[in-house]
Amino acid sequence: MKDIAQGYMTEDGRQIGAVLMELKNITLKFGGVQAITNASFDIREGEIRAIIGPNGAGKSSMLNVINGFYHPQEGEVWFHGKKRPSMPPSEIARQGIARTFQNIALFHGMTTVENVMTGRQLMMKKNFFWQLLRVGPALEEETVHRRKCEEIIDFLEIQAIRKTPVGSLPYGLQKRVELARALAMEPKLLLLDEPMAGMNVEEKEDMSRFILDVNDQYGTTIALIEHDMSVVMDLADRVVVLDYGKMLADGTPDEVQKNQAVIDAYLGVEN
Amino acid sequence: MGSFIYSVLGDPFVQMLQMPDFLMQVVWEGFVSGILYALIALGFVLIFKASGIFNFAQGIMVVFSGLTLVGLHELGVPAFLALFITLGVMYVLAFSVERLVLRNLVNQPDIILFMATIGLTNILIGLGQWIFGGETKSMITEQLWLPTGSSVWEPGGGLVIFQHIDIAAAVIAALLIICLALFFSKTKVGRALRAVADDHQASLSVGISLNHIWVITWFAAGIVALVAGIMWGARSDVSFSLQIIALKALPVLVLGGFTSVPGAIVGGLIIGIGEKLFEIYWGPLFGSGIEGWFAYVIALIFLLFRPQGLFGEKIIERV
Amino acid sequence: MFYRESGQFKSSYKEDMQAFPIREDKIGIAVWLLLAYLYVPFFGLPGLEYGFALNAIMIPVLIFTITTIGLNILVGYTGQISLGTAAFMGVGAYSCYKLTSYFPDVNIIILIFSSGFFAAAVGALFGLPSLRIKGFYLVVATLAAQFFLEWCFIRIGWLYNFNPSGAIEVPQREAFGFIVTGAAAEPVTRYLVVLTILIFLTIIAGNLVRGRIGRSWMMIRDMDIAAELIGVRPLTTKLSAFAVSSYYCGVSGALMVFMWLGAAEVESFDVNHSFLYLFMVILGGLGSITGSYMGAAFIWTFPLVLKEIGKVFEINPTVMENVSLVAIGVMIVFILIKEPHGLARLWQLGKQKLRIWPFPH
Amino acid sequence: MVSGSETGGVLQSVPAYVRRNAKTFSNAPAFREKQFGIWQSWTWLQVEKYVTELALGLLQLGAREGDHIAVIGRNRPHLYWAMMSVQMVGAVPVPLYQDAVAEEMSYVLSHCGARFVIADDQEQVDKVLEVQEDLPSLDQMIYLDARGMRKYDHSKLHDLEKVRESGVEASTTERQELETRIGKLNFQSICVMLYTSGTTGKPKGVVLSNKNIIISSLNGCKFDNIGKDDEILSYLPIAWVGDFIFSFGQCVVSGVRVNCPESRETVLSDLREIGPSYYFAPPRIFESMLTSVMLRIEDTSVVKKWLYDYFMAHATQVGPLILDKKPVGRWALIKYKVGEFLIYAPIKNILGLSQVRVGYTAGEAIGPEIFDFFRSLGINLKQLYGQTEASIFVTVQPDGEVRSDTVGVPAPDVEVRIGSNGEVYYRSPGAFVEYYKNPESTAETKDPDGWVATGDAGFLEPDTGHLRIIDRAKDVGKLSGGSMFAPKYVENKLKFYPNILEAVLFGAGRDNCVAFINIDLTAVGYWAERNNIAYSSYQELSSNPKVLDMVQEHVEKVNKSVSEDEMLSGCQIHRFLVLHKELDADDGELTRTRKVRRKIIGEKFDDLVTALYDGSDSIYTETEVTYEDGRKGKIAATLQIRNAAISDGSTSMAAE
Repeated sequence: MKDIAQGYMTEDGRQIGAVLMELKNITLKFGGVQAITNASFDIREGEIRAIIGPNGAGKSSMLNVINGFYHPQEGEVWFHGKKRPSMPPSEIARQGIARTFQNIALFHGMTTVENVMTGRQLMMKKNFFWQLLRVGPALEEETVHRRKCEEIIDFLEIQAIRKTPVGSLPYGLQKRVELARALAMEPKLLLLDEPMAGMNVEEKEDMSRFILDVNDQYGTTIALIEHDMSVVMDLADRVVVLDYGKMLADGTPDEVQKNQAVIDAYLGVEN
Repeated sequence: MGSFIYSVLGDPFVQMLQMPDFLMQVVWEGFVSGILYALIALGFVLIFKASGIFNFAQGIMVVFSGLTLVGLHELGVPAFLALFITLGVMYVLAFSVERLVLRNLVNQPDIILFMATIGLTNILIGLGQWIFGGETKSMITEQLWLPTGSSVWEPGGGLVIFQHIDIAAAVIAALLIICLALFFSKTKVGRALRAVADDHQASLSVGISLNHIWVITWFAAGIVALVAGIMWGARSDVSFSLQIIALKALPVLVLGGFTSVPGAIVGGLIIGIGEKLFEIYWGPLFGSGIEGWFAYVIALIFLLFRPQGLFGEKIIERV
Repeated sequence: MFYRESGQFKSSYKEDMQAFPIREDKIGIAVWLLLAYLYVPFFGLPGLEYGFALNAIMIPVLIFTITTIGLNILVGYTGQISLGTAAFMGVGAYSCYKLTSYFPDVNIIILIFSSGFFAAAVGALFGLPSLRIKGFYLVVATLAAQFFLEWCFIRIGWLYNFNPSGAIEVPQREAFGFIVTGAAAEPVTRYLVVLTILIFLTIIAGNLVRGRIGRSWMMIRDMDIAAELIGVRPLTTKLSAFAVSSYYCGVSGALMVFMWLGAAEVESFDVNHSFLYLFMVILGGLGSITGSYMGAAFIWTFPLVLKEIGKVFEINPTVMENVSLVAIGVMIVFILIKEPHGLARLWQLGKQKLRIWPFPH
Repeated sequence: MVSGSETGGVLQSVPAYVRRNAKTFSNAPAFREKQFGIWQSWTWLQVEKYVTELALGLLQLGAREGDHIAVIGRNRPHLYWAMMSVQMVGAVPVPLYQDAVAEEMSYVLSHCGARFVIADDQEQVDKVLEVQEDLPSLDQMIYLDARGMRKYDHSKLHDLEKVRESGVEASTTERQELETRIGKLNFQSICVMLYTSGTTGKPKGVVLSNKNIIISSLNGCKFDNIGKDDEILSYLPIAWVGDFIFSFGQCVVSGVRVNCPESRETVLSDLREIGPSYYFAPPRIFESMLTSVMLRIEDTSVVKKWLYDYFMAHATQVGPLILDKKPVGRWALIKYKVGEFLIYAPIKNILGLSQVRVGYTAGEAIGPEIFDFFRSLGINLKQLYGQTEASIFVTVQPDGEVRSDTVGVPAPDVEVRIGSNGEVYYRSPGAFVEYYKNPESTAETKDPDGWVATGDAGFLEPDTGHLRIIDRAKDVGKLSGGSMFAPKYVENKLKFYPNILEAVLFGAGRDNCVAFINIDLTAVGYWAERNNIAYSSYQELSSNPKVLDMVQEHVEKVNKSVSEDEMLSGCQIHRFLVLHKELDADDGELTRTRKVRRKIIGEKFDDLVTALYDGSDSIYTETEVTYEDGRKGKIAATLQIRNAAISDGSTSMAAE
């Protein structure tokens, strides 16, 4: 595995920077169940990092550790070169970690644009009294952020459903809205939990394109869980393979694909 | 200041020690009402276990059943026939609730179902007052061969009075609980019901339709309500204010956990005895009438430290 | 049918984010306002005796609308159940009573608005558990508030100035040179005061729910976990909901006593009233301000209507009361089954139909 | 100062007009585009500034006078402005169809030898890059939407915004240069080059001068008094002459406000939001509008359905009259007003046509019932007949003389005459300069004294002077009897029936006409459902006797109407059959633009043609077809041949 201490250059010529997040010997238990066992890997600035593995490999749990929804019994999470103390998820979100969910978690009482607006909550600062008057600064703020959201809506090509209640949208679009919401947070680290689960081929292609564009346009660091090997292989710069909560391999797609353990545990299963 | 601390932390206990018989009396009173709270709470638990519905109407069901019984008797129906008919009424109630409400609300968020039961409460209040009138009635204790009068126990010169009806209440409640326990563990339906409580798919494998199970549980809850109604009616009398008192089953549940039968009982006793003691010994400090809220405040404080209740299991949230 | 939206395009976000972006709706609102300010004060309600129309219908309905909006913020927008509404109203009423006795010369309107803050504080306090506990457990917490406060209203004589009757009696007070409270206050004055306060509070509520705060409430309601992972702090959000909600209840409580009842005891704030207000919210429509108006109006007038019908057919009024109890119960269940979003949604659908008239979709 | 010398209040170049507008309309909104959820708008001052800056930018990139600069993309203000800038630097804008595939683009780009390409977004840029090798003359590329372009090699690729910014820093000498170039522009200088999507052969580059565009635009505006208070939605391809005149020419000369939709998906809702006062659409769009109305009315409630039927019936009677300000009874008028409130206005509102003052349709013949539907709603929908070579206007329908079967009277300053062979010729200020690099075609089409052949056959109605188009001139033949054979004319009449998708008429050199029919699967399928006729395939449905009866009915109606003017009465259909397969571009039976290739079809199905003529009443046939996935297969069928009743024109006339 090539040395990438100082970051590296991808085939398509993107410069991958220093370590953004590092997970050290993470172990997570639910009661007796061992969800993750002593897993360690890092995520670098600007890269697309994939976590793959068969069902129940602990992928989602890993994501939940990263965004602080689960607190691992052992191990440390380092973010921006600092050890991260255990804190509520809301605080971790405030540090610039956004995510999407495997089974969509949109706010069903709201329209697309409102859902995207929720991603801006943290950046809205105007206090209660401005809010209740909804004039001057508060309204200014609202419009400024609305504009930002509209840019994302435009970016993800969901203008046509701007004012549709998300509940009534087809699955593929809901996924896209969720991505939009996450982007609205302007995250430093974007976590995607099976972004293409249950999509047809075209939808998958679109989604891949969007993920690449996001990474390209906003330089967002992306960590994604995916089932579909092929997708991961063209998307990801580096891949971590989990199986039954243990790490099987970590490296570039090709390295991983060649790795025997992976072939046995995962590819073997798939084909 | 010091005196206050004393009056809170010292004096009450001194009193208890000075008059142990009175203390025993108080505890006993509390124990009985505790049992009754437990009974009502049991009704909640049954339904919550089976259908995950928080049946706000349980309280009014107590009143309603009691009223029906007395009302029928006033119409000249012999006591036990009335009792029987009332059971029938409770079944009809259970049945129609399932048909008209539950069925149409499957897969709705809990809060919706909860509010539906509040609506149901309104309906029952209305019907009850409509049919039997709003005024309070006295329970037909003798006619049901329930004991009256009281016996006195004089431990070491002290004096503790046991109302026979209270004893009966305790006994019957105990019996009922045992019956239910047997029903759950021994009968097919009972087992199915437990299965449902665990997960709804399982129930299908047991081969009993959910709807059927709901009817049964609501009916069971109805019976429990009826018993509670009779007992309570016999101790005080049957009136709609009971419904408010019946709400105390909620704090009981909070203590016991929504899904645990033993929890309901223990919780009931804690609340029952606790609030009596507090009322008698600490009440004067606050001015009496504490019973009204004591239970809730206890529950509230308790909640902050153990949200899932004494016997409830911890909830693991998933994304 | 009436809508002519073609050509109404928005060239700024401000326009796009208005409460009523469509011209026809603006007109509609204007008409309602005109009726409320120019027709009712002079003619009351068509076919009803003037005093009755104001005292028995308009004033209470407007006051309860404030309550309903408040409760809706909590239940409909934030998804937190509360059965303590009446008690929070009580807090408003009693604190307003105390304030008037301490500051007899201060404009009563100001006092009414300030009394809301006491309610807000109490509400937030009893909202605290909502951080740890959800759903039904919260019901218990709010019931605790309900009963504890009821007890306070009885036991703490200071609250009603040790009035032997245990009731609070509204003194005569003036605002802007008009007698607005007490026996001498004209119904029309009280009506106009209440109406204006209601509209003011409606606008504020509308602003809140459309803005950042409202969104955070709805986020908690729709999917609290996701909300938290987006960085919404559950505690502050829920507490703000409780506070705002209780503020509205407080103000409406004060209004209820000062602008309508004239005197009140604990009975006016008991748990059954809490249910009543919850019904108003449910029937009107969870999470809708328009719905709050409809819910309050409907639940309040329905029994009156039944009573009138009863008179016509010479039915014993108590029977009619029970009938209305049952009927309302049935309606609640029916609404929950058929249209969980209540009358507001029906209104919405009707409006939609008009917008796409003559087409069905 | 305003460049381009004045001639009778008419300026001589587009840039001159842009500057005039900046002066006279200054802060009036000139362009709008729905973007980021709201309608962004730009005043004429802003536009003039932007255009000038961009022009300077292009200058610095080395744009030379006479260069061809291709503009590719959907309707966006910035692209229209880019064309203005291009004109400022004395170069010629060449708008291209955005959905053209790379090969088609490569032909056009190499044919006009474009040095610059201004493209909308990544998609377009990619297409051009794909064929870069074949484009030696291509020098610089500019894109408007930066999204996804970051990784591209920017040595010869620029962000439009950057180009404009560079223009801001332009030196005084460059500014001088620009002014002189603008100064040189006059009526004779080239305004634009538009490629015609020729039905046959390669597209031709139609060169149009400032005079062509400006005079035609001015005349068009004068004709319908279109002005700066009018709104238009620009959603048709920018490469199409119609869009260039309406959204560019008329915008520039009279300040018509141009509104650009947000995206392809949102065109309809954007149309509704803007509510244009000046609307242009090809027949198929009106057709689809009508269909959507019909379908939705079908599932509406009884009451509404009844109201609709009742008032639409009334509208079809008096609507057009009222529109033409012809007298109608007071009662009828009141009734129409009620209908206006209950039905017409709501429908117009939903379609987004409430404000339409002038609406045009052109390109192909429009079905009378479609046409009448919109007019009876009170929408002033009119037809015009035109072509790229004429800067669109040849004939237009003046208010009050609107009919579905003519294309109106010659437009202002346009002379029209009918050639000996029935072909339509015109001479007008809009008549094009030449076909680029194609003198012989130019010569063929345009004679020395400026008469241009349209390639269409038609005739001027003696009494009204209205022009009626019959068919493509080259398709017009003679029956053996010597009477005129105009297949398209008859086919169109047939196709006006929703049930008939395509029709192919034969008869050139024969003694009478026969036809192939394609039924419209959706329409007929719907009909079949309602009359519960079961069918598993197109073939089965098309051979169903009930269907044949229905088609026969249509055919005979058409025969009747054809018989009504003696010139064409020979074209009545004596025998017809319903084809067992849908005519398909993949099988080469249609052009990509769905025009029938009569000759090819005739050869392919000659067995059927002979059967139609030899009087046999059924015929067995096998045909090779190509499926979506490219596989080939055979389908066999026995087709029924029907005889259609022929009506005798004179009597039918008398009968009326």
